[in-house]
Amino acid sequence: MALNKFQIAQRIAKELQDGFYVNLGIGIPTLVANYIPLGIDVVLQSENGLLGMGPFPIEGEESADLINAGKQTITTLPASSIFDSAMSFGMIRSGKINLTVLGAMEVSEHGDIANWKIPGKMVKGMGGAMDLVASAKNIIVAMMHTNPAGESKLLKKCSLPLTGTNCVKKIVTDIAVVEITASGFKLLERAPGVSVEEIMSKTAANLIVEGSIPEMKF
Amino acid sequence: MALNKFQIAQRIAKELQDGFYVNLGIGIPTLVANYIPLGIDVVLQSENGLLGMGPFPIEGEESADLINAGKQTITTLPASSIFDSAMSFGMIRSGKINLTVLGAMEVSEHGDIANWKIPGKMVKGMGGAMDLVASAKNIIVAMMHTNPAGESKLLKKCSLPLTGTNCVKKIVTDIAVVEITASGFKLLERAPGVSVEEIMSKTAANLIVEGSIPEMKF
Amino acid sequence: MNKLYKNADDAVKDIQDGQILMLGGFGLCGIPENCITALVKKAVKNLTCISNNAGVDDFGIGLMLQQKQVKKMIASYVGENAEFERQLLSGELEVELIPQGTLATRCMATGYGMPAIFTPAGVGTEVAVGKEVRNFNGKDYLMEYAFDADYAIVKAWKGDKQGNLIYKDTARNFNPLMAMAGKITIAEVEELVEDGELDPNFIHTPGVYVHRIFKGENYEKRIEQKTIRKS
Amino acid sequence: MNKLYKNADDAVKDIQDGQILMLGGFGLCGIPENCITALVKKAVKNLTCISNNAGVDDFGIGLMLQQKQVKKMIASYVGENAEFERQLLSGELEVELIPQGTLATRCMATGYGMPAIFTPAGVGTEVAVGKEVRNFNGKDYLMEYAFDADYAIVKAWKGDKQGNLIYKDTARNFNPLMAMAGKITIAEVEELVEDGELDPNFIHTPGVYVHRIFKGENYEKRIEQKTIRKS
Repeated sequence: MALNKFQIAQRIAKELQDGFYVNLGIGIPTLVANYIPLGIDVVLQSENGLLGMGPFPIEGEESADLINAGKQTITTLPASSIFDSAMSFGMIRSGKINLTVLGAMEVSEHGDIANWKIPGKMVKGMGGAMDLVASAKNIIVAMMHTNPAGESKLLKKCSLPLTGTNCVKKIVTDIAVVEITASGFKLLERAPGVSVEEIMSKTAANLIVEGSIPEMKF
Repeated sequence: MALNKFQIAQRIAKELQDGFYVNLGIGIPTLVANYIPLGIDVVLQSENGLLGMGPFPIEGEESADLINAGKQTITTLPASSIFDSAMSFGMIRSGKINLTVLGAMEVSEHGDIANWKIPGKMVKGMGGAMDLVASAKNIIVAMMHTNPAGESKLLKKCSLPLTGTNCVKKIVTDIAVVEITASGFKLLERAPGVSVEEIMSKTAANLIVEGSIPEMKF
Repeated sequence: MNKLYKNADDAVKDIQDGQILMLGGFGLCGIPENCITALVKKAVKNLTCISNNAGVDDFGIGLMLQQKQVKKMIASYVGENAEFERQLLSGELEVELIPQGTLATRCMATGYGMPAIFTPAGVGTEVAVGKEVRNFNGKDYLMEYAFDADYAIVKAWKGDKQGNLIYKDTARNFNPLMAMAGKITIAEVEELVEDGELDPNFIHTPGVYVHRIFKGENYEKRIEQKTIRKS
Repeated sequence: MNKLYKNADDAVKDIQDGQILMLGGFGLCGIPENCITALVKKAVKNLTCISNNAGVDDFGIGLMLQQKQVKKMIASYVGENAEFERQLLSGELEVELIPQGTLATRCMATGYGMPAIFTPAGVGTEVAVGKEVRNFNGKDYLMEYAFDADYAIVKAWKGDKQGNLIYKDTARNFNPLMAMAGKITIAEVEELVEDGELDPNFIHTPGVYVHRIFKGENYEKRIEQKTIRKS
């Protein structure tokens, strides 16, 4: 059965390692923070200028001066630090953020990503996404395997304007975990009860399948 | 009579304007701080990372953590600010420092300055001098008109390795105030009792003399 | 050396039609509310605004858009704003979208006297079109230029009469960067303190970068997305 | 995520012969005294040291020079130091002198992921030899590269276990810049405080840049030029 968005977040959380500095994009990526494994200490970065992002505030303690990059009210934690936007993207560019998780509209088998613009529609802008994908060492995309029209979002080549090239390392969708290798998409895991054939049929590019593909574990 | 170093500093202090941010080099330039005219408010920058440099501390209040670029113990003032060396030179490069005063071994009629290296002698380094001369909008050199061998330090062309080119705006020596114009050295003032002829004889370049040259006033 | 201005109207009085303004803030967080109100009142037109976002319909830069004061918007993320979209689609408003880190670093470059910087953001995308691409150590970078703005308008938490500023929490964002980057920098502060009250060790923007400062009033500090947890 | 080390010996234990080290400080102000002592004890050799100065004969990097541990010195101002001069003149020591602002900005460039920066410092001088000169808006600039250092060794006033650092007065200088620029950054602090004791608004170096931290001991904090005024 296909995963819901919470389960996608939960699966991605398993990629976290102790000591990681992590930037979580808007949408499903934000949910990853709810599933950080016990014993694993990670520090969340918000690119508007905060390391050590805490949970949402309790009612009445929210502050207009303390928001995350999604413009939600948040809190700090002991040992948080606040800095300006240049330092924030400075640490992103210099590779200090161990893992970036973000959503996408399309990902190509070369690791190209498109997630900011649909021609003909109002364009809101790339925000910090182009900086993040150009710099992060380890990028995981969280998205549905297909779009609402049922078309694969994993493609030989992106059709939409790119956000970055050659950068995505792994994709976690509602039906599969896919690694991007030098030879293209490689299936690592499948959602419980979802067959390899279904994943292949929903992937508009070659999918490398080696041996038997395990079901995801949570 | 030729000025002593205190008088050179005193003359330079007359160039200060209210609201100026000023960087004073080591040696005579440092003395300028003692002659800031009444009613003129200037902020001294020390390029190791301080705006609003105060006087030397009183005995017992000196701190190893609070020094100026000459490595002397100093104090802060109300509204001082401290920053790292990149921001310090950032504000220098972006032209926020209104006046830089520094010493020199040679100055050319094009405003080139040499003050960091004598071939064959141990070279200590340029410190922040190259950054300062390359960026400051207004540079005044404080120096003796001649070297200990009696040779002019104002030259058609510098013989020593350069610190910067085309940057010095004015020179205050023990015998003269000289402006650097597009046409070369122009005599503005002479030390009390020093003749224009003496200044010309001690200047190894053309010296523009227009009209009668006033004596310096203090 | 008087940097102290009476209020926002006083501080923005010489801003002219057609000039380039930087405005601090991220979303509605840390925006110069008083100066925006004064600019709307002053009805100055044809402005180019450099700001990470463009406000919402009835707050922030959105108020200037309503009055059609903005000719060009340079931002990384816009369109929380119906009027913005209308003007964009009708061709009344020109928009240049640039990556957020590029925006931030181009401000810093100005303040640090660096004419250009290199960033990998946008390589291989339409952001790279017409730009110089340069390879360092096997990786491609775009060369991006420092901004050239007539005024930078920022909002700080506290400031003193010399223009030293500190910001609160993530209301810092672009403010200290833009503060460094204006030919003239105007700072509005929630609290104006006496010289000496701010610890020199913890100044975010040294006063040398600030030309005008005034105590702002009636801060609304609107929250864009109030998110809370159960106790 | 344990960044806490027992002491300087523990923190520098894997530094190898021939590596490139950055050392914070300006003159003797804000230098990592404990780590220098540990490096001398460890007798690691052929080091390249990037530091604004080279200490004095019997303190700071001068102690490493005495033991002939330094192959190359990259600095802006040296030679308060007779042994330094002797080694330089005898050819035992290689020295690269670079402008102070260039040194600082090349450190920042590394920490900010910018492969190169442009500065006017040194244009038309021997510092420009072999470097790319580029004109922007009628002014020439040199292109200077970001540093590539194996270790950055800095001294802070206070730090917490996550590596957040604050510096005191002008002991800040190059320390926060180098802290950003090491593949591995080692911070020694006068006071190690509990997480949460430092105000997030006033952190100079966010912990993400710091890999190792320890509480230093027996700081001498020598004053190079004690200058005082009569009360």
